[in-house]
Amino acid sequence: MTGWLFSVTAGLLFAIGLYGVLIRTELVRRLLAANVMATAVFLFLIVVAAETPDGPDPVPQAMVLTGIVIAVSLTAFALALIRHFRAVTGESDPEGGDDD
Amino acid sequence: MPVSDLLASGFDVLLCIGLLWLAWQAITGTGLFRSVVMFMVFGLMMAVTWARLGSPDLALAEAAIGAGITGALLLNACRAAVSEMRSDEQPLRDRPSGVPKWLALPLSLAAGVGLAWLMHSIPRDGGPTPEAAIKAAETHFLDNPITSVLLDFRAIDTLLEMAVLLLALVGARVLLDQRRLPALYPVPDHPMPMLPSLLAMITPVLLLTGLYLFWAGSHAPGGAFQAGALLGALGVMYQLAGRFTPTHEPGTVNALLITVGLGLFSLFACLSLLWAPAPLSHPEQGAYALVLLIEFALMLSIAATLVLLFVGSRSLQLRRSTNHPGGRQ
Amino acid sequence: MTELDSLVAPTLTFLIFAPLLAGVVALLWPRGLVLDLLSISLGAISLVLLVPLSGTVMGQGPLLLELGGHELPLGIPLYVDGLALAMLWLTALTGLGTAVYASGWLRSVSHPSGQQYRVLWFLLWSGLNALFVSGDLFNIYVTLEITTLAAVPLVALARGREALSAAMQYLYFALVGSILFLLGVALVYAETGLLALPELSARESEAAGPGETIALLAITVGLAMKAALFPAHGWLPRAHAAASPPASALLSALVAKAAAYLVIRLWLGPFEAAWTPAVAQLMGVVGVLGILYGSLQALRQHRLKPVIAYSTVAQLGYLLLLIPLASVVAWQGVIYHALVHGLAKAAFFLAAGNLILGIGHDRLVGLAGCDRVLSKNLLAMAVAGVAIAGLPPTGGFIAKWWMITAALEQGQWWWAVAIGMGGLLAALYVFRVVSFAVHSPRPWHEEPLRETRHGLNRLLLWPPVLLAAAAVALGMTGELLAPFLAVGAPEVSP
Amino acid sequence: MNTFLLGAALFLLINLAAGMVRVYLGPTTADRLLTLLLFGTTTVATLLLLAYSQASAVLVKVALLFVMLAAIASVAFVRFPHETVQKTDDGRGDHD
Amino acid sequence: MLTDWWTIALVTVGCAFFLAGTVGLLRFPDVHTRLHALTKADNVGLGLICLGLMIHDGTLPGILRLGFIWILAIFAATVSAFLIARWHESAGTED
Repeated sequence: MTGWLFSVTAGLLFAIGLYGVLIRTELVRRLLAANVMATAVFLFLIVVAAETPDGPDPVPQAMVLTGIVIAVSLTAFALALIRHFRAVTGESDPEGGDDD
Repeated sequence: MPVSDLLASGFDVLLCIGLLWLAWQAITGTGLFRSVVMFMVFGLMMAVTWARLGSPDLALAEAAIGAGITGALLLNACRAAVSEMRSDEQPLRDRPSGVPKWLALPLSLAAGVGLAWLMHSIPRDGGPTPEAAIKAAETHFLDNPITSVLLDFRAIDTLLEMAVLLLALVGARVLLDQRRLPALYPVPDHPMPMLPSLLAMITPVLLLTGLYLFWAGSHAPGGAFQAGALLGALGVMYQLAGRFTPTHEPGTVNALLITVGLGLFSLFACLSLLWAPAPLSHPEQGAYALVLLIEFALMLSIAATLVLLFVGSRSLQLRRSTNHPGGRQ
Repeated sequence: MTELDSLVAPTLTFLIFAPLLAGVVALLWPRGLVLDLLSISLGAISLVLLVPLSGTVMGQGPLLLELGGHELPLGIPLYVDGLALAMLWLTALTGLGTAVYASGWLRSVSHPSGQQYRVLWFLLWSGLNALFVSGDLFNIYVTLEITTLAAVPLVALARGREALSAAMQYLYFALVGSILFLLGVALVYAETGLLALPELSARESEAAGPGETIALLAITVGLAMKAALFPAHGWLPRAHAAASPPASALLSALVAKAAAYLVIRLWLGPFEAAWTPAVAQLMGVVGVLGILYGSLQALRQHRLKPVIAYSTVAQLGYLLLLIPLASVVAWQGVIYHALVHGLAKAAFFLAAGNLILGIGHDRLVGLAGCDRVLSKNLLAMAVAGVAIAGLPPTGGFIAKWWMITAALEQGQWWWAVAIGMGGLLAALYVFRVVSFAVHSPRPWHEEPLRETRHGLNRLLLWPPVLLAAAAVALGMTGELLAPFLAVGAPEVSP
Repeated sequence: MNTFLLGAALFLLINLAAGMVRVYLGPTTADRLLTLLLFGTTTVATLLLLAYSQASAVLVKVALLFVMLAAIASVAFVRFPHETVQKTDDGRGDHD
Repeated sequence: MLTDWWTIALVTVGCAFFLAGTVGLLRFPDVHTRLHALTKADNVGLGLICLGLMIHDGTLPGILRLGFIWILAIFAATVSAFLIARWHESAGTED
């Protein structure tokens, strides 16, 4: 099984996501980066599940399934907030707020 | 047979390179629209990866939720990002973020390489939980081990996760109460060509597959989440074809649909004290029927919540058909 | 599984699932009055149920209830010890007070999303209760997501540009925080094959592998972002200041504390073997830096709510001091501090909300003359401030006293100095706020203070007063409650 | 036989990678939409081949799901007004 | 053994059609020709692969499933191709 390949990919995906979260200020793009980071952790969990001795371990798979649903909930709410934030302020990044 | 192993690892190498390239393009690509396309393809590739790593349940879920619903939501964001942009604003320029590039790149690279080494070096020797889970899954009244973990061994995770999904919708409603934004997909004045026929063809197929996935969930890959997401995708299709009219009056059917999953599951948790010392325990007889009932409720709630999150309105009314133009907005 | 007496399972089931069902009812039947009565009655019932639960915990030591009847390590355990019990009491008391306040506030302000507020509160309440009693790492992740996804809309509930911008910033911090927490959970599961906290703590503590150490680092950074502990606190002042009074009270007293509670719960329980005393000292330093930074910032603000928000950042720093000082007395001191701070901070925010309703804006200058008109509110705010500063006779003093004795017992006197400094700075910024109201005469350009149009009805007035009184009452019952808090304290050789 | 099927799956994946180039280069947005069609059919074919080479029949169901979702995605794209795409594509000219 | 040969032959030709589709996608000058290459080649390719797998599978439900996937893919591809072409066309007229 090329488990080592997928776990290395998981690590690098996490790095790409982290890089995206750090440097991008455009809100939707940062959300994509966060999703990539989450997917990287899920990939690692599934590699662990696949390589468990005697059979795929159902617990990480259940965790990742729960994680996917939570990720889609957070993404949906974040996109709604981005849309309203942009409609109200016309900007595309929150730090622009005026700290009086 | 070394050749098949060679091909298999060749397949995996190409898959991983594709994943990394797609992720990089989605994040550092210039156009937002292009990034969204890249991210959707990344979701598709992840579904193939889950299939390749021997977890078909996740391949189904990723395809339906990850690529389907998330993709549609992101397209919505793209469309909203521009259609509500005031004329004076320039295209989505990216202002430099607080963290300078020369710091972010080495930092995340180091984190990535470190994690990659760590993830690779952790010995895969299972542990008490995997052994117990694999052993218990064989004797469990649900044949699908993942569904048995989701709905029995770790039932509270699934229950609270439904609360998270509901909270996303309530949060979106808080925003809606403040400011009613124009509907993203106004009912088309002229009926779209060929779309009604595609809809007529796809609806029975999607409904059938959704119900099949739900039914199969207890003994084969599938389950409430995949079925719910698939029905959600069908709802998205109806909204795109203009068959739904979003309204802002509170609809009782909509409210029932989005809360039935969490309500039934919590009720079960409380009532389970009648036949067991600890909550969330299944009764000896009738457990299978109970699980099916709960899964059906979860499926309805997930589908309804995902569609309402996509449409971005408080409730929906199904319109007979699109041929009478100028439907009620 | 020790035979639990018959009342523990129903109580824990009620605490977690009753608010969920109430949330469903709130969505199906959006009648304001009914929902307020429901939330107040649920609050009262949970207080009543907590009494026998405390008795059982006191009698039988930490309780372990395996959900669904599945033994560990497969099932998810609920674990209740002194720390979890204190947090449950805090959630019930603050929740009840804020629910009463919110029912009055939503009507006086006639807020358009009254129904959404109540649904968010019910689900947040259930998430918090589940988080405090959960004994499973991944389950804690799910409950953390519930608190986040309930807290961000609570901030966005206060309409306007600043609230949306603060909510946006809060969401991104929380999003990255929860992914780091999930990474930690994944690494722990990969290395140990365990998720249940009791099982993780019970392992004989041989040196933890690299995975577990990195997992602890990832979890700690993730929780620091969610609890706005010092280096990652940027979002909290903006979010808690922008939120409406009942929401800020919940956020400061409960939501931020939940993540900080998890830092202690995980450091002193399952990850015992993953850190050395040197690292503990470092965590203590981070805590002290948080205290000093938060207090100094609070002194510089010239609007009322940011002062209270920065005070939260400061007071959360105290919880980290438990890591270097992990003795039983320190454990009691920190839990007591968390309890008193929660009650006092909620009282502070609610009283501030009343004052802002009276004045119309929240600039400190506008407070002048409040002592004559909104005197009861000002008194409640002052008493709450005193409790936060930790001056006798309030509970805060007892908490600081225990912490200082713990520090001196273990010869780490520098923490005692830091705690004293923290208390002093807290007293400074509280008295600064009060002085605005008491000494300076009302400037001519401010329109004369008046009770709000329909006067502060009793629903708005009594909760802050009662919560502040509770914080003071805790000053008397220190010795009585000490044994309750000590249940399940880690016996760490000094 | 399974090896052959796996080889065919690998070949299709290489095809897919080549298709991705079009996404990268694709001057007009319609070209990028094309890739969805490409990915739709090619991924379905890859999954079918995988199903029979890995002898896990459930992948056929995943392929069935893909076919439907590809249709939905392209309809979602098509409801897009043009200025949305130009402005989000950092202003580059949309016509080759 | 005969069926195996049929499967291998059909799948190979199917892959060849996919290759043709991809080459068409990369080489053809404008959207419409690419669209044509893509949908026609890919669908025939998919059809042949399904046919090959049908023979390999041999069980009735398996055959029905594969046939169903193929029909649905064709239907979805035609509608999508038509909509994309029309959308691209209207892009030309609008601005």
